[in-house]
Amino acid sequence: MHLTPEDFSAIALSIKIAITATVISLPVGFATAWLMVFSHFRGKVLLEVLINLPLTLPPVVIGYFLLLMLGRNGWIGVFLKSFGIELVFTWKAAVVASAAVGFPLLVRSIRLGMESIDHQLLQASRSLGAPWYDTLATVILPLSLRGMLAGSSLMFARSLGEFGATIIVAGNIPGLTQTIPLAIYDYASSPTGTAMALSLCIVSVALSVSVLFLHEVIGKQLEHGGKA
Amino acid sequence: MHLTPEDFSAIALSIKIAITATVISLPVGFATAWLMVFSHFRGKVLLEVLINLPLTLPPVVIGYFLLLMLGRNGWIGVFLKSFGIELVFTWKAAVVASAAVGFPLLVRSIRLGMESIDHQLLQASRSLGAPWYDTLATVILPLSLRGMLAGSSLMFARSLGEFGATIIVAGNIPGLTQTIPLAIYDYASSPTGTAMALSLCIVSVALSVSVLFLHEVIGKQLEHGGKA
Amino acid sequence: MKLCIDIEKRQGDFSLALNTEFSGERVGLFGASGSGKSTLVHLIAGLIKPDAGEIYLDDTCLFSSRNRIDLSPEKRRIALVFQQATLFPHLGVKSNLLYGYKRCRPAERRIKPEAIIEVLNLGHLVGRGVGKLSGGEKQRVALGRAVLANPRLLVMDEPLSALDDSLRYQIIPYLRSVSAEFGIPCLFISHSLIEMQLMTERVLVVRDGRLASISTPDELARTGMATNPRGYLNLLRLDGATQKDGLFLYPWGESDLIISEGRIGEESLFELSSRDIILFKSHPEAISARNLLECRVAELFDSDGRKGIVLESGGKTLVAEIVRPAAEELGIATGATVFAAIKASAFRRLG
Amino acid sequence: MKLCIDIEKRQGDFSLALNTEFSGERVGLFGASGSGKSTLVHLIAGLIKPDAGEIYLDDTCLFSSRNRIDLSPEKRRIALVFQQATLFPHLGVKSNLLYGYKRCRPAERRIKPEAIIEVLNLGHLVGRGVGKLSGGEKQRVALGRAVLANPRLLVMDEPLSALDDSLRYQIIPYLRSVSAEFGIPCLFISHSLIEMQLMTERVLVVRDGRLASISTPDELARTGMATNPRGYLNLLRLDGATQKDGLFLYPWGESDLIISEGRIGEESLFELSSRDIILFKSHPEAISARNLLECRVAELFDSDGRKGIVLESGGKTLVAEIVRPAAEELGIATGATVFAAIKASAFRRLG
Amino acid sequence: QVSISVAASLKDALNEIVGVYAKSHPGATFQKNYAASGALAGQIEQGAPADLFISANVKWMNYLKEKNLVDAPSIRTFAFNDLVFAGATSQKIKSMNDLTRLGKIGIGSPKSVPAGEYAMQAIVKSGLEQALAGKLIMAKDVRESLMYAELGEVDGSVVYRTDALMAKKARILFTVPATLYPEVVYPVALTVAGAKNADAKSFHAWLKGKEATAILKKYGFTVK
Ligand SMILES: Nc1ncnc2c1ncn2[C@@H]1O[C@H](COP(=O)(O)OP(=O)(O)OP(=O)(O)O)[C@@H](O)[C@H]1O
Ligand SMILES: Nc1ncnc2c1ncn2[C@@H]1O[C@H](COP(=O)(O)OP(=O)(O)OP(=O)(O)O)[C@@H](O)[C@H]1O
Ligand SMILES: [Mg+2]
Ligand SMILES: [Mg+2]
Repeated sequence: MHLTPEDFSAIALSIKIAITATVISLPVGFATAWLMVFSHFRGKVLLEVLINLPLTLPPVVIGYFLLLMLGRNGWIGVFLKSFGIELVFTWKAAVVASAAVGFPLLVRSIRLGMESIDHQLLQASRSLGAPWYDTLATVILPLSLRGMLAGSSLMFARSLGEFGATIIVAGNIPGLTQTIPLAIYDYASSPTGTAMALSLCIVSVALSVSVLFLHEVIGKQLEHGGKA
Repeated sequence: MHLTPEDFSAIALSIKIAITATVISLPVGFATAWLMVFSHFRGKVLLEVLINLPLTLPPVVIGYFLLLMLGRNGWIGVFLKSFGIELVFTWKAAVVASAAVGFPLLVRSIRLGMESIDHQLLQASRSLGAPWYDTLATVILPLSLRGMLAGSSLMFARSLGEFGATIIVAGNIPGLTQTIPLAIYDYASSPTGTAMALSLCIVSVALSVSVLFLHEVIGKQLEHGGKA
Repeated sequence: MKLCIDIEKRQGDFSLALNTEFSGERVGLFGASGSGKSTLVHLIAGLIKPDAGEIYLDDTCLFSSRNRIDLSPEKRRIALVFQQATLFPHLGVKSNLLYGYKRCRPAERRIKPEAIIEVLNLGHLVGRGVGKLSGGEKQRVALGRAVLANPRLLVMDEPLSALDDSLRYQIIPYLRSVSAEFGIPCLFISHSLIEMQLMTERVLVVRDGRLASISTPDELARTGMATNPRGYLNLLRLDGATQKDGLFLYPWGESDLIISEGRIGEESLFELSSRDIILFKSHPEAISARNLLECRVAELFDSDGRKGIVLESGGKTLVAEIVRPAAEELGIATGATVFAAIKASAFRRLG
Repeated sequence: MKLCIDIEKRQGDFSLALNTEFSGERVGLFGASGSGKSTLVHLIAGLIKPDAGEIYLDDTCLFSSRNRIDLSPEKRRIALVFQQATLFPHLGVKSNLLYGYKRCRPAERRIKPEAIIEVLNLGHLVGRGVGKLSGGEKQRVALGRAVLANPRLLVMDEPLSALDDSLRYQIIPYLRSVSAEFGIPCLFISHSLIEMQLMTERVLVVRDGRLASISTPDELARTGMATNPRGYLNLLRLDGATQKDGLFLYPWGESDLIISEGRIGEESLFELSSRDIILFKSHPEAISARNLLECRVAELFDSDGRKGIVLESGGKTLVAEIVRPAAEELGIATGATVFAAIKASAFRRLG
Repeated sequence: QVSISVAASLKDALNEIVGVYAKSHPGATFQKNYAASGALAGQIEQGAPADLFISANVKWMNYLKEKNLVDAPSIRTFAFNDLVFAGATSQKIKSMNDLTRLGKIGIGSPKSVPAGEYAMQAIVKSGLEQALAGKLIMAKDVRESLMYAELGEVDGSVVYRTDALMAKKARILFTVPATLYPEVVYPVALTVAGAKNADAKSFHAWLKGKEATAILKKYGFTVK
């Protein structure tokens, strides 16, 4: 197994993107799950549909949508441009793509955890003088940690494998936006590159396996912990 | 929104593939989840890694692996061929691709449900005279239904969006193996096809949304039911 | 505390409609399962919203559909203790205890953690995780947590039902002393007459979401004497014990009560079942029961085939219970003198 | 049933090592929390595996590390009732009841569902879902389910602990009648002396994973008389009642017992606390207690500062309890004659 | 710095060309982006940084031209390619008509892959449309089509000569007659942004030169 410097930069970039996407999505995912579980509002169905879109649509389509929105003429793109931020064709775009694709998985995991929180705990917290946001931070959040952990490990793994959406919004620029899957794609498209492609696959698998196990260990600790 | 007959056949095929993949994977997913939750054996870690592989690897790579295994010279392909079964470039290959990609999501959902089964129920069942397989069928299975439901809705949605692996093992043959995502890809590849691509996207989303809701309804019923 | 309630609430098939006003430091809420007790306190605490009406606690408007007021639960300062302890599983005993205290304005922090830890005997638990407590310890922590929030009203919804009998009576003294020592008004829900008697001064009886009556626990206990497995429970608050032959002598009325387990130098509360009193027309000789009290029959009442007899001695009263044939045979009538025999071990010390 | 056990088992810090042999139809397992009672029955039922040793039930080898035998739980035919009812939540009451029955070989189906539904009074529940049962009903269904598996041994691990007091005594008669009417040997675990007395003939006392002693429930009850809140419980199986003045007269020893709540024409079991008996040296006059029995002191025993007095009348015995000063004052000694006063309402009918 | 967006099929050739150019022009640095032509066009439309665009067909170049996203005067043909039939089959396949003897035949998906579109046109023109119906396996791109041939999943695939040359197992069995399909053209153009970038302009000009042409030929492209 021999990796070129370009491969190493793809690996580093993939990790960076997967971590960033996960870290950024966690609070949003938490908030979304909270909305879905604990509040009743009009348009909840719409939100549900929206969140699950990226699951159903081919990643390429998601990539196009993102490109349309974040691009030069897209409304988010124009908005960000006014702050001097350009996303398209940078690693940040890859983060957005990974986040979009992994988001439904993340929200689902967090929801499963939240749904099992005893409502009486929330009532107790409120009646002990905690405003809703306080309850959110001091009861719901800590009790959702396991779900968030499971969700973020799923999301991290999914990010590592994201190809279709990323190549469209972020491009396939070695050293800049070329992640492991894109590098694999490059290698695999020439018959001489299969061995190299395989090496990268192994790296990718090793990475996600270590994350899965790390999270399992943390999860076990959370279970046994329960602060003294 | 105007759909051609080819589009309709793509839609029908997608549904057929998603349903078949889900239905076939359910028992396997259940058995796998059961192994992971209730038994201790060597190589459990390996199984865990294997199951989660498709999550981490780019779908194209998975497609490539599947092609290598199922193809004319692949060991599974050769084995099946001796029974006169050819998978590659048929809709069945698309089923395999969808199943592989959705499997980790399915297993995870079922596991979450199984892990919450009270062990005393299993002990009760055994001590009442049920051999392990009887307990599996009459206690674990019915109590895992919710997780299986959630998992299969995830898997169904994921199947509807599967592109990368499917196009490699099944080809993109209109009327035969062209699913919705492949049709979308075809449309989107020409500058004039965007409107058509969009129509298919909407169909795809509508499909998965209805499945999500159907499952939510069944889930609610399961919860309130508890046979009389 | 003074509560003015005039509310309506529909929940599925069940409807609750109450219009009442009551005050008192320890008020009970009594009623069959499903009569709406929990619903009512959830409404008062702001955890569910009435369909219409008004709720006033002392002079504060908690809810008024007319004036569009709906104070959020954290602003009502009504602490709840539920049937299950509902401790925060991710926090330790100490953090659980202080949860409400930290959220209380410093000016309103009348009750200090040290005091509660002392009263509820939680000292040795403070360093633990909540998963490692027994049922009774959990409920004590939940109680401490509620009290430390320094609430204006403490609502206890069957706080003892999930506990077994021995734990229940271990905790009752804690409940009482919390309410008494810290002067927190309590609203106490229970199915148990005994708990009502021990815990409250005044009881709202609820039936099918409507107020059936406002009564006293004593009246309720008298009515229920025959059907209750332990009869009518006399509560005796005694002090000034002296010790003799390993037994305790407490002055009571015109004589002394002899009790197996007492405490020297502190006031104790004892419970004595009406069924543990045997009455004699004339003074018996050589009896194993340590107490033989000469009493006057102050009052007689009926409860479902049994006779309740209120015995009086030096201004103190005890309720004894006898079957009707015995009442006739002994010729018991108001004003008669009888001798009441009570074993020293019949008194149960509650705290 | 005859059980031969010689096993060792380590579980974390805890180790269990037992080597004993005992037989009996209703055997108790008594011991402090954490002493290894549940571990032991799990080992016997095959739900966990001993590290080494042998277990024989009657003549069947359930486990033998030497002969490499480890019968799977379903083949041992040992039914369990746990502290929580553990009913299958996805099945209705009926399917739960029949779960074990269906899995029992037709030849071994001695007990029929109809009989159990009758005995456990489950008729009106059969059509329901298990989510809609109260705690006591659940435990009755769990018991019925276990018995209908027609087991060789019925193991009950604190089947009553999760229930409140009134439910507990509602269920005990069911437990007894199941064991008696259907002749199923029982192994009964409890922390409660009273339950032991009511349920078993012989008790294994376990301490720290070791056998401390094999005793009878009566011995255990005598030793625990002073510390138990209800003293020593006398169990009286009475029959042949006649009714008079709304009370029931049961022949007992040389006289009659007068009891508030009895049944005409059927045998009933009553419980009477040792603390509900008051002793007189000479016959008192005009007493409210309906029973005044002339008895002989057959035996005296000590329990932690109290005197236990075994009263005998016509071959029947009752244990009364008095404080030591009373014993001295009354001059009670073996052979003496005393009068025992007992209120008609002091007897609790168990079933 | 020059950002180039290049059709994926030119990846190896362009990598070498850029390498040679960078050696003789030490100041120039390149940002290479290889993907499908349509994806690249979409990216350029949405403002992705690109100075030079090489498409695998005229369609996407025209699309950008209509939107005024490329510098129209700079559009010119970069290279030509031929369609060949390549496969690892042992049968003697010498012409289009021989294809009917085969089992499965790989082509690019006619709707989305230019090579597939050309292959389909050639099949139709030779009157084999009926005879080959049901034998055609549509791939996502030419490389995938070739991969099928390499793995033996199809008996052979209609692919570009340049791709076929890189194959290990599959051999070129015959060249599809040029009369059966339109000329395969790779147009190149500077984008509007690229037209203002001196480095890009000089690279665009240099691509016409001998060194670039030689490399293209080495990879099997034709340059006229
Ligand atoms: N969320 C709800 N939706 C519909 N009905 C409800 C809801 N919550 C409670 N109820 C019904 O309201 C009635 C009153 O319930 P509530 O819990 O107040 O009774 P309770 O007096 O506290 O009973 P218990 O003594 O058993 O606790 C019951 O009939 C119950 O079924
Ligand atoms: N799986 C386990 N791993 C380690 N230790 C265990 C395990 N299960 C039980 N123990 C320990 O074994 C000891 C005996 O437990 P067991 O449940 O048999 O006690 P018990 O007598 O049934 O107590 P209780 O009356 O509270 O039910 C305890 O100290 C317990 O902590
Ligand atoms: Mg309630
Ligand atoms: Mg136990």
